[in-house]
Amino acid sequence: MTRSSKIFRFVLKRLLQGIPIILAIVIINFFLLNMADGDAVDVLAGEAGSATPEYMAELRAKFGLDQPLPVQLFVYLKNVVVLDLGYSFRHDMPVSELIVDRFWPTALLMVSTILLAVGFGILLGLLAAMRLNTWKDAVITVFALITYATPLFWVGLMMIVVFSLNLGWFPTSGMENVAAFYEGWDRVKDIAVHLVLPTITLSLFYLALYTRMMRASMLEQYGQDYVITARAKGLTERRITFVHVLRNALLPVVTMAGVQVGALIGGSVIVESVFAWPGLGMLAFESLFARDLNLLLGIFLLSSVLVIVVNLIVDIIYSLLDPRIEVS
Amino acid sequence: MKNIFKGSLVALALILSSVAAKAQEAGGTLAFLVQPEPPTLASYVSTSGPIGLVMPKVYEGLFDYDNDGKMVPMLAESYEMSADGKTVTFNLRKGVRWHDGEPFTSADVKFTILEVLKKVHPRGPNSFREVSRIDTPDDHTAIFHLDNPAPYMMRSFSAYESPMVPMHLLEGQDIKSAPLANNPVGTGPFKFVEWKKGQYIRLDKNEDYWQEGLPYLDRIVGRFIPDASTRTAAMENGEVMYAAYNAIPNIDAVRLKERDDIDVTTDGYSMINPMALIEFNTKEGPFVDPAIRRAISTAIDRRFMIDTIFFGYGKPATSALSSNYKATNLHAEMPNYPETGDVDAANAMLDAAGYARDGDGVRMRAVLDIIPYGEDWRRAGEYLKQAMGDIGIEIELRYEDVPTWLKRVYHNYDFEMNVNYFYQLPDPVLGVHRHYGTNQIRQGTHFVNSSRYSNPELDALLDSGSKEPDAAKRTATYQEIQEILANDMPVVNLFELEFLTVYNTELKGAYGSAMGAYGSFREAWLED
Amino acid sequence: MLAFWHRYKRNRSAVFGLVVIVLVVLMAATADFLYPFDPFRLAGKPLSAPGTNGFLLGSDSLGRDVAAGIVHGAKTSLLIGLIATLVAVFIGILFGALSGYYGGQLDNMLMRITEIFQTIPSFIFAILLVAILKPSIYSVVIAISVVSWPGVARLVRGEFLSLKSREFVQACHTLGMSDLRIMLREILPNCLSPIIVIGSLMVATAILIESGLSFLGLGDPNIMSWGFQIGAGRTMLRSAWWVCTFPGVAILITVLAINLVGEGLNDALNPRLRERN
Amino acid sequence: MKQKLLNISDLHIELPEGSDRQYAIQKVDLELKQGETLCVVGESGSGKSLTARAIMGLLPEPHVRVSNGEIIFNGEDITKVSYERLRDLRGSEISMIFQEPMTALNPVMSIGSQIDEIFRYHVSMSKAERQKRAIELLADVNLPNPTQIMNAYPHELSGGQRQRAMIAMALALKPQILIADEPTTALDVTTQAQILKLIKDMQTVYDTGVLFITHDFGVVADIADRVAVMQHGIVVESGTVKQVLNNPKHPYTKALISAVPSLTPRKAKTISKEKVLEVKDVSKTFGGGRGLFGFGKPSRQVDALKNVTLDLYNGETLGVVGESGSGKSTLARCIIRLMDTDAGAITIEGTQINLLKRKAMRTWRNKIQMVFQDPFASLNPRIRVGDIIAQGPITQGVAREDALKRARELISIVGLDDRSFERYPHEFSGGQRQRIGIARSLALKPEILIADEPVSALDVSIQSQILDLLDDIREQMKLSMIFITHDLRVAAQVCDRMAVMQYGEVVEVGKTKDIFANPQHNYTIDLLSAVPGKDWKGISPTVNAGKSKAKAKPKSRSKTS
Repeated sequence: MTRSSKIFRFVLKRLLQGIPIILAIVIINFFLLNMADGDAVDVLAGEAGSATPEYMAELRAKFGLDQPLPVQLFVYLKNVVVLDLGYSFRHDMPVSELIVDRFWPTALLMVSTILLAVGFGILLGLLAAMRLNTWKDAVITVFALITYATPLFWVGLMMIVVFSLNLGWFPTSGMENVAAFYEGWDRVKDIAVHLVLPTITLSLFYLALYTRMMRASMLEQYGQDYVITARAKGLTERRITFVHVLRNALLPVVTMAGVQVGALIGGSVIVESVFAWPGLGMLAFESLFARDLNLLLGIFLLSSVLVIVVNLIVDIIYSLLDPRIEVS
Repeated sequence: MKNIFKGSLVALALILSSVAAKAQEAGGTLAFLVQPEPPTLASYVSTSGPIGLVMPKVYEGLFDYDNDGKMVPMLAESYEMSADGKTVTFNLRKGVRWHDGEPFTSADVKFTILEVLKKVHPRGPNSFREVSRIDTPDDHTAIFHLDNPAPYMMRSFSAYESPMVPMHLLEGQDIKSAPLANNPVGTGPFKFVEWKKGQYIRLDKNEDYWQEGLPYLDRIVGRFIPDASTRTAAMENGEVMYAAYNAIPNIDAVRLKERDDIDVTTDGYSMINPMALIEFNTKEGPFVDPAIRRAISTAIDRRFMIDTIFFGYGKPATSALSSNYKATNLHAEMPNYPETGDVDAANAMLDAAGYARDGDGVRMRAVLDIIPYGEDWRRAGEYLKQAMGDIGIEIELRYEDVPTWLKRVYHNYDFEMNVNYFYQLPDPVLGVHRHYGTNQIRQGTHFVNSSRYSNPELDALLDSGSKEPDAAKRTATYQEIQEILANDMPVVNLFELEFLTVYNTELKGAYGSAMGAYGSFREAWLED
Repeated sequence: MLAFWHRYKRNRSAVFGLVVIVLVVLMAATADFLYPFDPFRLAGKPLSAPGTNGFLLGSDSLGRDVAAGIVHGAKTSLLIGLIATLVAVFIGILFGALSGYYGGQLDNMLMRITEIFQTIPSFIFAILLVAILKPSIYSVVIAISVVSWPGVARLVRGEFLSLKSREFVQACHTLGMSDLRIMLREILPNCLSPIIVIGSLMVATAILIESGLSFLGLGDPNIMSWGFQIGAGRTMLRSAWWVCTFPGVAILITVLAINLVGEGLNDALNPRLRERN
Repeated sequence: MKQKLLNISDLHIELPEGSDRQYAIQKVDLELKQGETLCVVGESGSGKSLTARAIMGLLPEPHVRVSNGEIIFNGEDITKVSYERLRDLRGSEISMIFQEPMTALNPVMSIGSQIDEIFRYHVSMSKAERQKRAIELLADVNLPNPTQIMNAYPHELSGGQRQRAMIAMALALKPQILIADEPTTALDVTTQAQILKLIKDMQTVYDTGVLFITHDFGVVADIADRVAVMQHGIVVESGTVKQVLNNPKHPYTKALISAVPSLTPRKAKTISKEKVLEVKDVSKTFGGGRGLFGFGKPSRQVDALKNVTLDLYNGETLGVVGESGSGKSTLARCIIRLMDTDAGAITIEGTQINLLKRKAMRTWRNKIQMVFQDPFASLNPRIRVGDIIAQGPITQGVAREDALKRARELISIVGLDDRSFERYPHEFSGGQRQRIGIARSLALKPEILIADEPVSALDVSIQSQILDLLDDIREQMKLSMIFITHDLRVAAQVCDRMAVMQYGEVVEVGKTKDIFANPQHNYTIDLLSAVPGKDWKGISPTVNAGKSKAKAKPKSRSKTS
């Protein structure tokens, strides 16, 4: 079997194995949401101002909320099988459209955050490990801890105050300049500018994790026998650090990055809220309080798929980094 | 009465045309805050606040109302009312077209009132309940036939309350789920372009607007920013220029007011008349006895709540009705509403009623539900907990999400007391009766008589209040109503909210309507 | 124990962290003595700046004493962190131990369940749980535990997997010891160090999650906590910075200290890294 | 006259404050000439490895550092040269190989690139040249298929191959000195013999001076020209190999040498005819199942035991000898029911215990007990020694006081201080811990004792004490014992009979004396001939391994389908 077909089979297998997990997540959340008091119709009617019980009953029938739970679940799952995520009660449009619309901002924020957090985390961890027990190490360690321990919304707001209001470098919020409606490259640039503050805010939180992990991982690898071998071979410390130790030290960090993706989707709620970033987290938050069952289940479904896919990618990257691990 | 209305209409039309003739600066995009993001854009199905911020720019009503409450002709140029008040003839504006090019006719009016508003609008069935038939002798005349006189109906023709919708896009469909909801086609100064969920709604100038030269703005964008502090920052940064309905928290509004480029107004809410209040469960639980409810009303320092929670914006309630009804002589000050609270009197009332304190100084324990519409109400709940603690009522606060709370209060009646606020609207029939009438005990319907207070004497008074055409008699009726309510207190009114509109001073011409932010913005323009 | 302390105190920042935590705990323990009144009491002029009107750290919009809130809130925040962690660690040990010890189908099943909980976006899931269970200190604790245990389960499983093949465990089998006894008495004590380390860090995370939930308005409205103070003060950060900055700093310092202690414990309990720290 | 390469004089290495002693090594004088092999011998903690590292400048500074003395290499004092110069020397003039080639090689780099680095950092050669040279090197160290091995990763090679690759790397630039730090300790005895030969061969080719660190006097006897014996950081004796091995002066050296078990089998006891344990046609297969969560591919199947048949007679010590992977430990674990057998019968007193359910097996635990290999891993670090020993009887239902009383007795029987009772395992040395392990296994008064490599983790002087102890106990308690070992010297000293295992099969069984004198199976012959130092402290001249070619059929080869 060639390597690529091996990877293909591995991917296929893992995706198949993800299906029961995703189903379980959908079912758990379905029942949890139905345990909650009130439904989408209550919210819609409450927002509309006033609605008669007859009207609400009519709405329930329209949404299928008058059916017994197992029937509702069955209908939902049946639709999911053909990739139909149903209709959002609240937004009055197909869930898949809504989710796809909000997926790209989420993906953008996620990818940029991970790149920044992992990149800087690795860099800082590396630096701290190389300058072990010096003031640089101490500063990096304390910096990482402080960014981790400071409440996210506070960091976000301070970012806005400093970089938007005082310095005027970045817009306060949103994803696009709504006065201009740029197109083409200007739009890309515009979105990039809007992306800066939320990305920095969110990655500061995760930065700590990667920094500490990278530092510990580097230290552990420095203590391995192969480092002594490398020294005994007369290699420079530079080569030992960047070629021998770094690659080995990256392995746990890569794993961690995969694990974090799930947390990131949910963890971005606060940042999305502060920066009015139109991501899935905020959508999930709103749909929860609107009891928009289909939409929320759709989001859980998509993010679970996302987590599984990202973990898969991480595993493949891992297998490329570590010859001991074979995908199969 | 008919003549007064007609005369003022002509005068206003003159003023309007002169305003329009003035050379304003045309062009530019106005970004304003829409908080929260609306669930849909079907303003003919939902009166949800954020829909009201957006849709009056797209749909129009027959009339608008200026800051003095006077009617301003919009899709109707004028109207005549018969002497018995049972026939109203509207003369519709000619040459108005929907955004898709179809002409606007009396058939649209008839369809909108009878098939849409009377059937699926939350308040329409009430506003137009007396309308039994509408005749359309020609395309530009609509004659409303009423079973009884309905003076309050004439206050309900704004674009927000009663938007005129295109018959040709709704007829024969299920109105609640018709695609028009999210692709609105109106007659208004702005056309709907796009709704980016989680980001903004974009409206572009209607080039074919019926009034020559309007609107001034090229574009209006309603932005959604979930976090209050960020909204303030966006305002400060000039990224948005207009924020109504307390989208900017009062504490920030007070601060921003000091800036040269930002101003704050309480205008534009006179048709809303919001009232903060506590609803009690009068059927079961600790608050069945009106004496306790009176004592609670007496103990509360309304001034403190206004000053600390809303930073001075608001008026202490002095009766069951808003003091804004003074304009129509319906409001009367009542006892048991001391402005700064009277704890001693309240304690005396409870002592007299026989509620003794136990060893911990507690007379009774209760759960206070809080309306889940933001931090201010949590603060209100926290204050009330302390205030009621002072008169020996130990409170546990309960803060649940919207659906849970709605279900608990209006469906299950599983509550003891509930902090809430109601829009009293321009007339008590529209906004106040729903709170007290026996016929308003409608399980499962939101924002009606959840106290389940039932008093035949009051029911009779409410009924005559809604039908009485004579102003003096109406005043007397409502005097009596307020006396009964001040004594029974099924609902303790706390204070009249004053919503704030924070705006950038570059934005001009957006403040002439009594509808305020629910107005059309057709005359709004930006100064460089 | 003494040797452990000796190793621990070599890490100066860990000692600093410990001192801070002891102070916070002391503060929480003496809250009723320092500020004998209800922290929700309207104690004076609203929005007094720190140091004015007799408020050490200022007062909030209703005139509540921020310092009193911090002192009383310490108790809540620490308790939430501690109890949520204990529950999560308990569930994690249960799953991880059974999984690692027995392996096979049981392991397969339990790890699938763990995977499910790791795949669900955790913060949203926590929000969902609190919303469904109604905001209260209990639901917050439950939500935090439910989203935190999978990490412990994986750790414990790994430890059990490696320890169960150790010779001393095999020796117990040859003595005819029961599985329960081997798990509880022989294996568990030997994986306590990593559990303590991960647990200490989870306390910090739990405090952060609590503040995040409170920020979104999902805290318990009847109990003073740092998260509550932040939630109540966040809209006035620009006008009255002290209302939510001080509780924020309290969280910062506590989380920081717990992390330092966690790292100190790690160094002291994990002799492999001892030499380099 | 060979040139003097290295001259170490008055070397002191200081340990960090708070250590149990101030100097790791002190007053060490050593010298090494071209083409010569100097063996530094000592037990663990003697400072021999640190000495080697000091020569490479590889001490974990600043905690551990050279505080006095000099290391002169070609006129240069290595302790004083600049870091740059030191780096120049490493790998090109002085190179080093280590005990565990698995961890000494970078797991994520291919063998080729790890060799390539040496060239890149020391000489300027084109890429193709470097490649060619590396392949040549791999061929030189007798690695099969060098081109393929260039692209292989360490985990894809066997232990012996890895060590060959390490040697190739170390000899890449024809260094003047090769430091070998226990390079064969982790290897099987046959592989060890090959690696030792390889080092010797390479040394002849390149005329390298080899500093060979080892604890094994057998190895010393085979390869050393000169020997230095270290104890507690001091060189207690040095001289030519003949002088030191055959005529040791220092009492420590004498003790060490006398502790090395002789290859001459001891006198066998008369063996009873009564079988206490019968193992018949036992098979065990590993793998074949799926990995965790069914994610992995079906793992490779390994036949760990193939139709093993053995009997244990009352009162005898049966040795089970073999290299790693031979299945000897699996056999032990199957007998004591730590593992389930796939087929066959293990019978004690007429009961087939390999079929008993866990609960039913519990009562049989009294009969059969085990002593484990690793004294550090076999005692729970969180439990007091007294409790560790008493655990068994308590589990079997003995009253706690009685069990503790018995534990105290056992502690004195195995030669430990009474105060040990309250202590934790980490307060003891390896030998003492092994005594505790023995006490634990005796607490149930077993009739059969399985000892799984009980001395292989111990220093040689401790080894002999533990072996003596086991012997005493066996006598005293009338035990029958299965003794698993890879070390033929040990087997010779303790076993009455022995079984030789290879690839899960018993290839030869017989009286120890007979097997040593006249091995039948080729593998046995190989094993015997690979024992290091057999010419020095070897088997009496009767043995001439390699001569007898007759291949004995393993007993009971009746293969079930």
